[in-house]
Amino acid sequence: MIDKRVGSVSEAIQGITDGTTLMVSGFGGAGVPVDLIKGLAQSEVRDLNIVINAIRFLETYAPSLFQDRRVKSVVCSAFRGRDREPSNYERQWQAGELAIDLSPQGSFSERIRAGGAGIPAFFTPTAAGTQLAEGKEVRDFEGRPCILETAIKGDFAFLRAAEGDRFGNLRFRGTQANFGPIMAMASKVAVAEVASFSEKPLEADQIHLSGVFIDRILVAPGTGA
Amino acid sequence: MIDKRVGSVSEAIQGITDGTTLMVSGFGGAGVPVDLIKGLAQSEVRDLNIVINAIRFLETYAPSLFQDRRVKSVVCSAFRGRDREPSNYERQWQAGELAIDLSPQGSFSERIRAGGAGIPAFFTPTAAGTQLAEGKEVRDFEGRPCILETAIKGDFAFLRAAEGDRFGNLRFRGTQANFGPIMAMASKVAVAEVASFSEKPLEADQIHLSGVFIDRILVAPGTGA
Amino acid sequence: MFKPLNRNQMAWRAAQDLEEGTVVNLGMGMPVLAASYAPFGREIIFQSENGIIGAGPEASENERDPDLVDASSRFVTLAPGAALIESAASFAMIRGGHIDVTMLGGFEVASNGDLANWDMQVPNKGQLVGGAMDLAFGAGEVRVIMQHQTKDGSPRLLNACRLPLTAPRCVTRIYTDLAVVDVEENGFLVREMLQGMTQEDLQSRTEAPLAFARDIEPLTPPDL
Amino acid sequence: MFKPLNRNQMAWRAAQDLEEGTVVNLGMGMPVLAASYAPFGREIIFQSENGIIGAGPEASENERDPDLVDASSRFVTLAPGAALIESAASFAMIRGGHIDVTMLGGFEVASNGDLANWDMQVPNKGQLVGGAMDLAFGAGEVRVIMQHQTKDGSPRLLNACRLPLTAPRCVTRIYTDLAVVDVEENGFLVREMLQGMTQEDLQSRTEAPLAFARDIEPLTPPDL
Repeated sequence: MIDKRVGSVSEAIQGITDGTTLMVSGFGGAGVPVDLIKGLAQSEVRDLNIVINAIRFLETYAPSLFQDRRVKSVVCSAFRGRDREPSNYERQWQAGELAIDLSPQGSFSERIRAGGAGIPAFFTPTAAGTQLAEGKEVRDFEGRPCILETAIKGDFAFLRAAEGDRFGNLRFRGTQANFGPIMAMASKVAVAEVASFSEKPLEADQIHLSGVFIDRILVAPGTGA
Repeated sequence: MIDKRVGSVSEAIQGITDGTTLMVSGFGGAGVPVDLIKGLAQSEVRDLNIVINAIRFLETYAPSLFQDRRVKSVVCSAFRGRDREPSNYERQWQAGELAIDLSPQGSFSERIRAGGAGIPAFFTPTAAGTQLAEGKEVRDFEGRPCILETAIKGDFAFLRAAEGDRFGNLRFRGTQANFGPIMAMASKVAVAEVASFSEKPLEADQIHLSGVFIDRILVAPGTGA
Repeated sequence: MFKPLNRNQMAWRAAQDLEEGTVVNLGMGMPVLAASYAPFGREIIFQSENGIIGAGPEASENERDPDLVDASSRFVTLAPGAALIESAASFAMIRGGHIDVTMLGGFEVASNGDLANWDMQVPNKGQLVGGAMDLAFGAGEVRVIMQHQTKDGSPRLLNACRLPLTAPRCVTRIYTDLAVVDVEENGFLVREMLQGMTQEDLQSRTEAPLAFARDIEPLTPPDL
Repeated sequence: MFKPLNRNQMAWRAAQDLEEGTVVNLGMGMPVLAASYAPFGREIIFQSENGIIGAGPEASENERDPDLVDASSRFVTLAPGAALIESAASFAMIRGGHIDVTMLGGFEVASNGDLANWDMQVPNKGQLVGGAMDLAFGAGEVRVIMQHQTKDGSPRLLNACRLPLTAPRCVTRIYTDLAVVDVEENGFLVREMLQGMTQEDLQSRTEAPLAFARDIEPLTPPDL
């Protein structure tokens, strides 16, 4: 019988090694896989490539990742630190120790979707003619310059949902979904932490993301953001 | 107050003129906007460009469109007639009177999604090296040949759902959704026929397609396929 | 003498132009304030790019739900008929032209409609683009709410942007603390201006040349 | 002498190879029959490209719901834990590599794994590609169920396909009415063969050269 539950955070993050590309969902505190992020911080993996909309909240929950220089590169739409003083990751970026691929949030999302949908690259007008288009192929469509953006894929994805079942099916509350579904689809191993586990399979009209995209379910009731 | 209901089929299809590009949803009888298709057949518009997965069911509900040579071109994944004898549209295609753009169903879907999502073109491996890639740009990604597919947009879209509200929000049953959401997004005017109308706005967890993508709602309870 | 609008008044003025039934995305800061000042009874659908179509007012203390936030990370409510979507669908909506109007903050707007609102080039600080470019490129109309001048008195309505662009030729209207300015084919056209202010007063605070509408109106917000 | 498998038996044989927990898409005809013959109690997730993840058995007369059909346009049921999606999401799943195995009908398979299964080039008839190419290009594994020969006795396991390709080098295994044949680096390798049949019998019905596994097994389906 299919049952994707794992019993512990360490089991949930098993297989993440030095050099892993990890996608992390969450926006404004909603859908943030806090337990998984904290578990990652407690591991000793290094040279991580992180795909995350805003680096800031990774530092909030896992400051040691940057203190100990364990992140090698980040793809994101925001890497400005919260404070006036530069954060650890801003310092590392300035020192050339941390590579940043900054994408408009829509290109970021669409690149991840493309990664999960078998689309290696697509054209978009967004960012054409701006600094963020530098070095990118440009082509006109319907008289409008567009740039070629490439897919992003991950080895692992972390996301959070309100409820899950043994198939890995997920139900999100409010704005929890955000980058979770596309990151799960774009990654080889998708790990979802859920506030509650349903012993009965979720009904079709409750499922926001099918369990076929989820490999592990961690029940983490109280600690989620 | 927003209220997208229209009172009749003729009001629902108002604005469709000679040369209109019309997208029609439906698969295997589910989500087929039968009343709208029949209404279209009763109008006198010509030179239609139709975007539909399988031409066959358009002919089933609106044979006059082909009898009277009112369709100029079709984008589809299937244009084989049901019977051994060639259908009207097969004859017209052979005579060069009907232009056919045949796409794999996934490319068809993704091209329509692209049309609604502001993506003018994308690369895909599907069909590379086959007859359906002829004349298309080829480029290798990760060592795999991919072809460039372009977006499809429509002037109008027809789709069917189980329930709608005054905002145009839709709830689908079973496999009714199929091409409806992407066609609604890819078209300037999206018309949904619904089996029932909810006087109260649908709840967020009942909505499969937001009403922002729907322009008109036609209540057509009993006649849907 | 004249009294510049405060932030609430600027948001109020911008909100008056939002029409019944339109789909609107509001950027952080003053733009998001505008939602509170939309004329009573007018149904406007506020999209928030983290996944809300139909955001309602900010949540009161006891309505707060940590799982329901808007793109400004505020706890919000849902308006009747609201839908919830994931990020790729949300940006497909934005980039596919399904937002009628976006109102964004701005650092600089050029007289050809170029917008700079994402990178202030603060030394030693990282960048944050978020959804600004997607909105500026994808929305049907881009309106900007910003102070007419910087804190140190430099103009923000320029002949050409100095900061990195968000998108070229996208802005249609600017709401400042002094005026309402449209971006027309030939450059800036002042539609409304504070009472007590002269055309020279406004031009002296603006780098690019200003034209003034024949039917120019006084900018008279309520006390807010 | 030997007795070729009937359609049910071919579907049965193919079904035996579907593993617990895998995600499987079944093409029209014999492939979709296979769902009925999966070993009892094995949880297999059947995807149907019109929008079902987790299709259950075909609906009985009084279970029929006109709004719930599979990609073969059959009235179906939902398995526990099933989800429903729209077409772009369904093909994103297929093309993104989230189908472990697809079983498709075939007209021809070449010894390099090329598949032709969409265009028989019938004069005066239109074409139908449907989801075949997306599945053949996108699925983790492509298995084909087809008669070993055409009705007029021509071979279908060929040196090179004559009909238009569905996808190049995609097929890993073929279930025919006579044998189970893998597509290996060097060409066809027969894994199972009808009892009473000789290697020469099978080769004479096959255009491309066949290799035979050392541990070749008899192909012995139940009566169905």
